[in-house]
Amino acid sequence: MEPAEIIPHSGGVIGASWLMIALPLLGAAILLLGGRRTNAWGHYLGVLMSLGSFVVAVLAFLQLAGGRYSIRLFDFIPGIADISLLVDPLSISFCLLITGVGSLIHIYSIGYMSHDPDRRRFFAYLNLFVAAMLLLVLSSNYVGLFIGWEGVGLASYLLIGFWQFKPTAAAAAKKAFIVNRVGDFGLLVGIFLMWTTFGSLAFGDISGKVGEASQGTLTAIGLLLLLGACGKSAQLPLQSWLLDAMEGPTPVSALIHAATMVTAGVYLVVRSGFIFEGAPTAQLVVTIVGVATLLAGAIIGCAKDDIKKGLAGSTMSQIGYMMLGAGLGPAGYAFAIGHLITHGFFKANMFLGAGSVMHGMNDEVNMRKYGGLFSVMKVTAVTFIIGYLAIIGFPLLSGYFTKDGIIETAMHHNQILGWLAVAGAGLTGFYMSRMVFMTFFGKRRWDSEAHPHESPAVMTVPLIILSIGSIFLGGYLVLSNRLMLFLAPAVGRPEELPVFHWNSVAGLATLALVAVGAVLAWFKYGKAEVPEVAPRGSFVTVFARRDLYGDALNEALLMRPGQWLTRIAVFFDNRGIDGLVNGLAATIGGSSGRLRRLQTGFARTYALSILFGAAVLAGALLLVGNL
Amino acid sequence: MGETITFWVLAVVSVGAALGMIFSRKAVYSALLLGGVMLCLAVLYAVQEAPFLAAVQIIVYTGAIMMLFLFVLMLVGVDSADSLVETLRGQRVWAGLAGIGFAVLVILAIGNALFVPEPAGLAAATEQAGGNVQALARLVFTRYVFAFEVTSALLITAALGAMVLAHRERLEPKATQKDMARARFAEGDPSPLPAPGTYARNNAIDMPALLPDGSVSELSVNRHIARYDVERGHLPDDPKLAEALKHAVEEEPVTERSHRHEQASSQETDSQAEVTK
Amino acid sequence: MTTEYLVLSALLFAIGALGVLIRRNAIVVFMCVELMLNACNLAFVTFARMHGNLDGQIIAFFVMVVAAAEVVIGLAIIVTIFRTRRSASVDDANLLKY
Amino acid sequence: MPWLTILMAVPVVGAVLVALTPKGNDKLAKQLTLAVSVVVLALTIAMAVQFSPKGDRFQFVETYEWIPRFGVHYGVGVDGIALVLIALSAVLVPIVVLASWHDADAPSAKRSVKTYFALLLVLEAMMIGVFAATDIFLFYVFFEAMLIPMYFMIGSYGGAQRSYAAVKFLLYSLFGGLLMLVAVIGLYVVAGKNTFMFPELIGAIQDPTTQKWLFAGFFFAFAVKAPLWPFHTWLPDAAAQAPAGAAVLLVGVLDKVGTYGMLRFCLELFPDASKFFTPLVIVLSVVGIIYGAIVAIGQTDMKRLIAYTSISHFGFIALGVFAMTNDAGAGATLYMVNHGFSTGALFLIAGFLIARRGSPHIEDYGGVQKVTPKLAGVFLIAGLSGLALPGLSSFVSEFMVLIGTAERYMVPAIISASGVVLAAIYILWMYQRVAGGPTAEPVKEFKDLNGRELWVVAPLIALIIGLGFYPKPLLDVINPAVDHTLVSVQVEKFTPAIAEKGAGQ
Repeated sequence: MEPAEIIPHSGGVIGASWLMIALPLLGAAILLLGGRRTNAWGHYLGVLMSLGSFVVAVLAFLQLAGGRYSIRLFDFIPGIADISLLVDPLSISFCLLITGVGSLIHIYSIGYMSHDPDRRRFFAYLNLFVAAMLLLVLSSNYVGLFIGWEGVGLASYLLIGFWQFKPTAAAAAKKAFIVNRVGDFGLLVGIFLMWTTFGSLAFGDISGKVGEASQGTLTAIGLLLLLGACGKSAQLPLQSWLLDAMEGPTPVSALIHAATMVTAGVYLVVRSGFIFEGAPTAQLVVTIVGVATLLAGAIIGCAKDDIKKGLAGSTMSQIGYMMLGAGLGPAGYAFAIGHLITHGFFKANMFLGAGSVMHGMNDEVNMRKYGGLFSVMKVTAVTFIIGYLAIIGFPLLSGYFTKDGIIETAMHHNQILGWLAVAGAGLTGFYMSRMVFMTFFGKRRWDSEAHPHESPAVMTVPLIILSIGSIFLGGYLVLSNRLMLFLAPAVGRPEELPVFHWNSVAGLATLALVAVGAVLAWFKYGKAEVPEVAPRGSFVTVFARRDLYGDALNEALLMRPGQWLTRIAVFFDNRGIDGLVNGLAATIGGSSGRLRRLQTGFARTYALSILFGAAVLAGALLLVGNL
Repeated sequence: MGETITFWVLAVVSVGAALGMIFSRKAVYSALLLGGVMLCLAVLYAVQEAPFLAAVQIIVYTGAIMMLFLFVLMLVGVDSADSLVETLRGQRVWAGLAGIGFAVLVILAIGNALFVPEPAGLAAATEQAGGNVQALARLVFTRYVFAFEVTSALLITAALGAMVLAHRERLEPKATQKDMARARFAEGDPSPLPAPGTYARNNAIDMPALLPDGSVSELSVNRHIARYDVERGHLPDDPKLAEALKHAVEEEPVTERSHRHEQASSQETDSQAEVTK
Repeated sequence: MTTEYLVLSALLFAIGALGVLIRRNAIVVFMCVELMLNACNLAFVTFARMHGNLDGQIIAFFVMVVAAAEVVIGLAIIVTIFRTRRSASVDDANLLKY
Repeated sequence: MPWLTILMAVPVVGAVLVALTPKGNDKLAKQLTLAVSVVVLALTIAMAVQFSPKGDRFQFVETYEWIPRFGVHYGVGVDGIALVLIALSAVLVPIVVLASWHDADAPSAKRSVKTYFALLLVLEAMMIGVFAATDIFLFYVFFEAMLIPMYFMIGSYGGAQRSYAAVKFLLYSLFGGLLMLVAVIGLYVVAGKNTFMFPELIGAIQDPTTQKWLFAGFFFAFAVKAPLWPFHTWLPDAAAQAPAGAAVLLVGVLDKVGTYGMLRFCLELFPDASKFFTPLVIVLSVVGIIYGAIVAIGQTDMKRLIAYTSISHFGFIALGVFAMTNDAGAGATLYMVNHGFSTGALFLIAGFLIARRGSPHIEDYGGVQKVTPKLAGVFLIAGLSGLALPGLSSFVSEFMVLIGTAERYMVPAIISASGVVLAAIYILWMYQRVAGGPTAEPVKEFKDLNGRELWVVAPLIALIIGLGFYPKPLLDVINPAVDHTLVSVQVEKFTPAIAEKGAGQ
């Protein structure tokens, strides 16, 4: 079924949906410009603005009823693009996720950042992020999307580097931005190609004309968009920034680097479905990238002792699943988006849980220094375990439905991809169990000065809400294809609606593998003693611990040659071009220095040359006269 | 016919004088030979219907300018003969080449030019005004009046310039008679120089004086006369006197009096220098 | 007839120029310059006669005036230099170089 | 009302008054300069309001004979392109005056304080004149005369290497300018219309060979001025040695004369030659974009780094001019304005940092963000504008240039687009080293922005953000002018690969 037509719209809540962007933007502006005066109440304003956006999003969702509406705001670049919004089921799903989870994380941050002198600035950046992310998903053309795309990149940069005084944080922020820019380059060139091909950058216009474009062009555009998506969503080969990004405060990791921003790549691929559907090659590459990343992320997750980095690896892996789903066409879109939403809940849940643990453990992140925390922080532990069960696909919890949907669809599409995805699920079972056992169970391996305690209610309440979502949301969205039908006007749907089977081969295999993984983890990290210092480990462990040598590869292939290139260029500029110019000047100066020796100071020598000149002139006159 | 003879005679004389001028060692000879050339040219002007210019040539050039030259020669020193050894490498050869080349080329050019066989003559031009001087005057005060006025400015400027250039700035106040007397007594020899021939055995001006104690005063002999005597061997028989004369010649450059004065002033400057230190 | 005058003028001019080049005594050099000016004057006078036009004589007259002014200044300069450097050689005044 | 003449006369009169202020009363001179520059700004705004984009091409035209013998006129008038550049100058000068309040007080300065400010006003008059001139000879006169005040500003108030930098700047520019003079005279002679008025000379040269030679003369001058790779080496020296305010005007406005000249004179007077040389210019521009960015990454001196980023940006502008599409041309013009604001802000803020630390070397800083959050914040915003972050003004222009270039030349557009990655590296690495990490000992004594400095950066930041989201007012003025230019050049309009017929379906 084809997507529905887009209808210009101006009234009602939908017409006022720009408020969703404007409110947090206003909040950010007030907090940044207001300075210290707003220190006292700045965080409340931030939460309020985010909640306001959420309310608008809910109202718009209620009014939407499966329609697609465009709202023109103002002319941006005459002739090329305007700033206008597209409110449709796809964008509104994202809006709800962003503002909903975002608001919870805002609330959580009040507690988490309470001791930071710069809390106001933190909330300003969070608000800025929410505004940019909403612009990204709401924009009705690629230019607006790109503005939001870079806006979230900026917010991510600011928040990863929130503690600029930590050199690692400053470096991680820069790295994130630069790696993202590589992806942005792809997106930008993709936009150029779309402009020269279709003469428009609006989703509606392009999807209308896509049938006339050649498949080669569409494949090129698709691959370029995929490059952009890889950058933002930390997919191979642009994954290396995400693990470093954990330098940021934990709520940031939860909101930006787990629930929302990193899923923008999935959004882009789904939103540009009309391009990918015309380019099977590009689609295939999307699925391959997805599968490769889901495995890579899972492997990295298995070896990390830093709880946040472990979760980051898991995020990579889960986004790999979404990417895989997004590459499977209309059948996969709904599951990809569904997994995206449920992942937003349970991963945010777990990140905030990790933050809560760190909050109680003096910001210790090494899981080898945890152990036996269950009894000390019960709420955190229970909510974290609910998130854990959701992500490994424990039957009837959220992840079970959405991830299984993706695996099933992949299996239909291509057996190899399907089985690799199943293997990834098994790995998930292992590393997530490892995390839970190392953190909450086993012996207490705390540092002497650690006094773990439960976090305040302002932090635990969001955890509880998120964990409720982690339990029920998946089933609600997937059973009876609710999400698929809801999204259909925006992204289309397969002719034949999928039916959920609990006893399919893939599903059972997944469950079995997950169980094996969990049991293995129990034997290694639950039952056995966990050494406080990480053992050297096998080659594979080291490989995983080093992020599959991603950084080393980047350094060897890009950074070092880049440094050399820079040095050569600077040398060339100073010695080559400038040397040429200065050399020319020196040559002229030198020869003038020698030439001026002709000026001996003897008047008679000068007189001689004058007379010679006169003689030559006389001769010349004679010659001319004779001619 | 008369003109031709005049021309050839004067031409030969003037070229000869000019060559003599540039090759004579002594500047005074050069000046006199130049004067000769100018006189020849004056005559040639007269021959060529330019009586006014001939007069001006004699009055201004030979009369005024040449006199200035001679004055300056006297100031600078007549006796300093110019060494004719060339110091700049190749200057003479190249100068000769260039000079001859130039002359040949210009003469060739003149020979090449097409001139009317017979000069037009100035009769027509002067007749109307009633004479050469009147005709020139008419031109000077009509067509060339501006240039003429500018010339006057030039002359005034030149006169002023010469004054400024020749003027020597006085660095210290002019010595009064009192100062001079004081300086003389400060030197410790207030008496005038002894006159030649005092206590002499004969009254010749070239005999050194004898001081009351019987010693010979070298100061009493004019060094030019002494030199004359030494060069010609007219030395007195008394070896003591002869020795004094020779001595006077050897100490030629400065007279005793100026020598003394210089010493005094140098001491003065030394003490000044010490003060400033 | 006039051609001979012009040739004489050229010869005198060349001799003057030669003198400027080979003599070192500034006063003699200056005299040679005067000789060159005189040679020019002769040419002017000759041209005046040749063309039946008094302008040549006027120019010669002006040349004389300028020469007079020039001599005054030139000699004053020579005297000034001599006063400070005790030399009238043009080769000694060679500080303005390089 | 002779708007443009008044605009030029006011700063000149102001300069005379400033020069006549009593010695020792520097404050009066500064206040007077500020007042004059604000008056000029007000007048410019008043003029801009009356400009109608849909009206005649050149407006506020004044033409008087200057040297009738050669058909030289005092001819001034503005179209949209010139108008926005004049506005840029008028906005930047008061900001620069305020920013360089203490620049000329330094004991190393060779000339008096009031001279500096008088020179600044003279420079303003010339900047307005050079953009307003519609007579090519008059343009040339302003083009060269602008060098004089700038030469003295660098040479008398600059850093340690100022003499070298000032002479290098002067020689480069003069050399280019003289070649242009030859071409100007050549144009006059070959056109044979006995006039230097630009509108009358459009299309006067038809012979392709002549066009190429004259184009080369003009283009070389503009390429040096802009500066385009490889004629750029004077810029880092001059910009690094100039006092911050002068550097802003140098890079922000003076160099724009080069790209402005390409757009106005090279393209319209010699359309065929322009098309002939387009591949060469595009290669130079693309090389400049990448090369400038790479060399910028390797710099250790903040001002030099910013200067190299400008070389990269000028590559974008030249690319936009010679892509000869409406989008790229308008983008390039907008880029000229935006670059003035963003690089101006960067230079000024770098100047504030240097004034506090006394060193332009990046390694002497560290942890500035912790001590002076406002200063670091504006530094970051200006830097982000330099890397063309969407939502800030440079993005719009860079995007338009690239998309306009892509309309005709896809490969150069793609290569140039990789400049966005390099831009992120040079700006953020500099910011990381200056603002991030542990606070360096001398940095701990830094004071945050004071009132004067806030007044300097606030308008720039406001303009950067405002134009980043709503560039339409400027584009509405620029677009007709660029369209007009391209009509003279006779290039085909861009049509997408899939024609419009699909739009309705």
